[in-house]
Amino acid sequence: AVEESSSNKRVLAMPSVRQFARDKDVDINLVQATGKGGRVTREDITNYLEGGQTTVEEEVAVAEESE
Amino acid sequence: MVVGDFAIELDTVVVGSGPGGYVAAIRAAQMGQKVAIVEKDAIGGVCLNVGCIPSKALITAGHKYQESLDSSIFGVTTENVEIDFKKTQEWKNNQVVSKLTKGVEGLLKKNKVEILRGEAFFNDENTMRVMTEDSAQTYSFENAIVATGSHPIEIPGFKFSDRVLDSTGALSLTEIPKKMAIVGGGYIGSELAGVYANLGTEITILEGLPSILNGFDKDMVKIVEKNFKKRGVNIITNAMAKESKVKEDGVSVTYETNGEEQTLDVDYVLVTVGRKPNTEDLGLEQAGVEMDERGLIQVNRQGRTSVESIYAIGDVVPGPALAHKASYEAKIAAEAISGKKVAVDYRALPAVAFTDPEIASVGYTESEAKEHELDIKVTKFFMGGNGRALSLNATEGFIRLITTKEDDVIIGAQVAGVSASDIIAELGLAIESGLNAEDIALTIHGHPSLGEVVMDASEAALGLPIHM
Amino acid sequence: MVVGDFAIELDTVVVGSGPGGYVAAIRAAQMGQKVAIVEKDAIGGVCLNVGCIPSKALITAGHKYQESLDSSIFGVTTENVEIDFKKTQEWKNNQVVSKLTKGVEGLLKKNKVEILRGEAFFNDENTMRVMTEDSAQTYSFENAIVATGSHPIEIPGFKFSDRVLDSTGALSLTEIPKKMAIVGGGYIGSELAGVYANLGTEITILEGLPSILNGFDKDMVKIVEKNFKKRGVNIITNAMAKESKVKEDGVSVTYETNGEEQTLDVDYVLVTVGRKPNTEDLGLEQAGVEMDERGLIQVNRQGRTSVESIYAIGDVVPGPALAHKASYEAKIAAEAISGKKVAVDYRALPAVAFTDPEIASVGYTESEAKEHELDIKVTKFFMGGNGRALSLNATEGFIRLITTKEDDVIIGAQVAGVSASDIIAELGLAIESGLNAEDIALTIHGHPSLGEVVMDASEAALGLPIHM
Ligand SMILES: Cc1cc2nc3c(=O)[nH]c(=O)nc-3n(C[C@H](O)[C@H](O)[C@H](O)COP(=O)(O)OP(=O)(O)OC[C@H]3O[C@@H](n4cnc5c(N)ncnc54)[C@H](O)[C@@H]3O)c2cc1C
Ligand SMILES: Cc1cc2nc3c(=O)[nH]c(=O)nc-3n(C[C@H](O)[C@H](O)[C@H](O)COP(=O)(O)OP(=O)(O)OC[C@H]3O[C@@H](n4cnc5c(N)ncnc54)[C@H](O)[C@@H]3O)c2cc1C
Repeated sequence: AVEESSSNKRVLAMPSVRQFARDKDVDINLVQATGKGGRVTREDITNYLEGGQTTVEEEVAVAEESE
Repeated sequence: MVVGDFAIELDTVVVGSGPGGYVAAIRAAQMGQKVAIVEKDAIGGVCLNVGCIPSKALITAGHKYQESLDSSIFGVTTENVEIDFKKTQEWKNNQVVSKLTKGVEGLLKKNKVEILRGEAFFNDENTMRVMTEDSAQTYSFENAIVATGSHPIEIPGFKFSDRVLDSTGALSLTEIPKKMAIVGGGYIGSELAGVYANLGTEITILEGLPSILNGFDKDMVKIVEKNFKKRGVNIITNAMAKESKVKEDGVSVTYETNGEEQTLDVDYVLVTVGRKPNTEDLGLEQAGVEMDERGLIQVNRQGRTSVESIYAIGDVVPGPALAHKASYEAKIAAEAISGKKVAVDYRALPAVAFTDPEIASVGYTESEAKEHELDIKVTKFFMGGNGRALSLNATEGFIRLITTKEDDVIIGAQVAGVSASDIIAELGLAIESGLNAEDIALTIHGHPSLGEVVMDASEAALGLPIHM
Repeated sequence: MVVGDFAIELDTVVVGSGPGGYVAAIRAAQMGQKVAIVEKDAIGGVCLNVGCIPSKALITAGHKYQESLDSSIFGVTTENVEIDFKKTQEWKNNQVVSKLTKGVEGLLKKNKVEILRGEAFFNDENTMRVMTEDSAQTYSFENAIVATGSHPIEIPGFKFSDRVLDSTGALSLTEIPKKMAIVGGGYIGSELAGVYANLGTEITILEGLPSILNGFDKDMVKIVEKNFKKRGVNIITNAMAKESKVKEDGVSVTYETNGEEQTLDVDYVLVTVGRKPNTEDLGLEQAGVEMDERGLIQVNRQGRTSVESIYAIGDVVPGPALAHKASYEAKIAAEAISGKKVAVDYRALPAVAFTDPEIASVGYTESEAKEHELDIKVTKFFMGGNGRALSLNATEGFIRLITTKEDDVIIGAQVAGVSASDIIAELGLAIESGLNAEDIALTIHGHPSLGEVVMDASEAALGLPIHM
């Protein structure tokens, strides 16, 4: 009942994001995750498609909450 | 029998109107297909007519009877508690099953799905015949979805009859048996054992394996067994049912256990040892559809069979024979036919047994996770620590969370306890969405509510338990 | 009274042991603080002793009594149904409340929180006295958390007595009143109205506003009102309670409605018009803690008051007076004191009324979303379309989803119906996690289960409803 992927660590992404990747013919396993808790976001997939995937460092800086 | 000469053209034909078929038909219609659904029996399939729904209705009736018999802990006393099982059946049939099946028929019509009454038979990969008693019509289709479901397995020595029942028979009794034997203690057998045990029947479960409810974790099953014992249910494991002899007013059942033969005289014996896909006499071979040795249709992640124009979903394809699996696959297949880039892609398929108490599992069990060599943390929180459960006088059971050691991601959960079927919903969503224990711990759960056990277990998984 | 000369030194002192205080104390201890908790009355505060929990216990008893009286739809009949309300109270007190409060006491000890019995009074921003009847001891603290909760408001003409009850009084009656008036139909008044109406009391609710259950959506309230009517509850809105006269064996209640005075003779009148924070006689002014005109303590997003060393949580700070809000704030304050960078940050604070049926709301209501000028879609799905609800004979009600038009993100949800308090859990998680309707629609929900309404509503929100 559980879908297998090549490694034991499964890609984390919301169901709609996984569907978005399929819609865009993107293998979500290749996309770098920048979302909270290591989740792949919709933007990550768009960025991947545009060939300009942001680095993890950049995303964290943006997402950092100012106290 | 007159065979229609001209094939009527359709986009998509769905064969079978169970939770696989009707959902597929509606979704395909919503996607713009011209859809027909073929049903030889009752709209709604096994699930609505003789499966999920009627069984849950009888379970409810059993609970109400028990509560009427004994609510003394709440200070409530009653006398002369009786049950008119014909009325119970009327309620089940007219207020529950019919309402739902009529509702489904209405939904099909609303979505402009044509309903074809009759039995479908594939001629080849693009045509099928639909036969009624006195007519037959050929249809050509662009795509077909096979959703013909499954039927109960008969075992040697137990030919189904008035006294040797399948689940359908057990759901439609109009008297409450004094004694009943149940061959096979899977979730269907166990749910029906619960129904009749609650209604006062003396039940013996004959289970071939070392435990009933095989597939569910042992510590959950133990709680169910304890309650069975309270109701006088006799569970005999490692038992081989050998033979049944129907007598005038009952049936005697012979079984073997520990190398010894035993005989049991009961009013009815119910056989629930498994189900077989309805893939025979359907012309599938003729159409070129490949099946495995058990008759299950092989499909890809879109539900497509070895024949490009034919899809299959639900109990006729591999995987657990569950209604929600059928409906999920239904949407995928319907959308795939309509050109959407979809695929079966779930991480969590819930399994629920509506026993006393309910038990439910979603995602990985502990042992599955270990088989996959995942580095996990297992956290158990008992229902007794939940205020809502206490106020419902229903403190039996627990929740178990399976999280990854590395980043606390929730990959599995089991719940045994009151409303486990409802509690599990939040956990399924968490697993599908890749949420971690902190995401749940930081979500405010209403107080008092059963859902708080999910939060409590998550906090415990993070090493910061408040209530344990 | 001897005043202790030497101050005992502590890291963190929590005042009050309700769902705010005990949770704060445990979490602070888990974070390495040396913690003491002061309680002048019963461990567990209002919620566990005279609030959330005992009310839910009596609600359960009311349901069991009603089910014993009438389960005829299931074919079950009973005679001579009686309730011994003293036994009901014994169950509530000994099996529910005590178990939970003892549990909390055990948890405090397990986490090495020192329990100080007595009344706390702040001397200044770093010391307080704890007084018992015959002694007093001074404590110095690095940080204190005020979690002293609230008490029922008394109104002119209705001095609390044996006949003029507050919620605590109504929860501890040992006889079932024949007639009862309830002044104030908020969720507390409505829940208690439900308890006694189910137990056979003739209830009149006097509500000052145009509707009971103010704050909940009108269409939810209507369903509750319909059920109240079935039980003979008389709801008088726009009614001003003016006076009560206690007589030998009852009380007469005078109220004004439509400019006319009316009088009602009842056994008891229950007044549930609101609660006031316990912030007087606590020395807070002396310590320099700022409060608003209603006595609510002003705090920042970490729960810190105007005094750096003093925090406040729960019913003493602004916001809805709910137990789960208190517990949430408790964890934030405890972690803030321990140096964690935390802040109150929730999108969804559930509100539940355990009426018949339960009603629950989380996140935005439709009107709140419109006030905020959000571009939203509103989707309603009825419980009657859910197989589990049908099999439970509980088809009243609906679920409403509030999603953003732009990207289907779930920002609010309301549920009226059986187990609404459980169904809402998944929706709270969805809102907190920023999930959208597609995420829920793609998550397999077990069949049959109440949680399927969440999936059905999500599919409907996406324009692809299967079951409507
Ligand atoms: C007692 C019992 C309780 C159950 N409880 C649950 C539960 O609680 N939860 C759960 O998830 N699952 C439950 N199940 C299992 C569930 O019923 C099945 O998994 C589900 O019905 C499968 O759906 P389906 O659409 O594949 O097929 P079915 O529901 O079996 O429907 C198949 C339909 O196809 C029709 N058909 C077959 N051949 C043809 C043909 N040649 N031409 C035309 N029509 C044809 C049949 O008449 C039938 O109506 C239960 C089953 C039983 C027996
Ligand atoms: C009938 C009823 C039903 C309710 N049902 C619900 C419900 O279903 N869900 C829900 O979320 N909320 C419900 N509530 C509200 C809920 O009880 C409160 O929101 C909650 O108890 C607030 O928690 P708290 O920790 O702030 O304070 P409290 O629970 O009020 O606890 C405060 C504690 O502080 C102690 N104390 C006060 N002053 C001092 C002092 N000077 N020194 C020492 N100790 C002191 C008190 O003795 C008390 O034990 C209900 C309330 C009532 C009355």
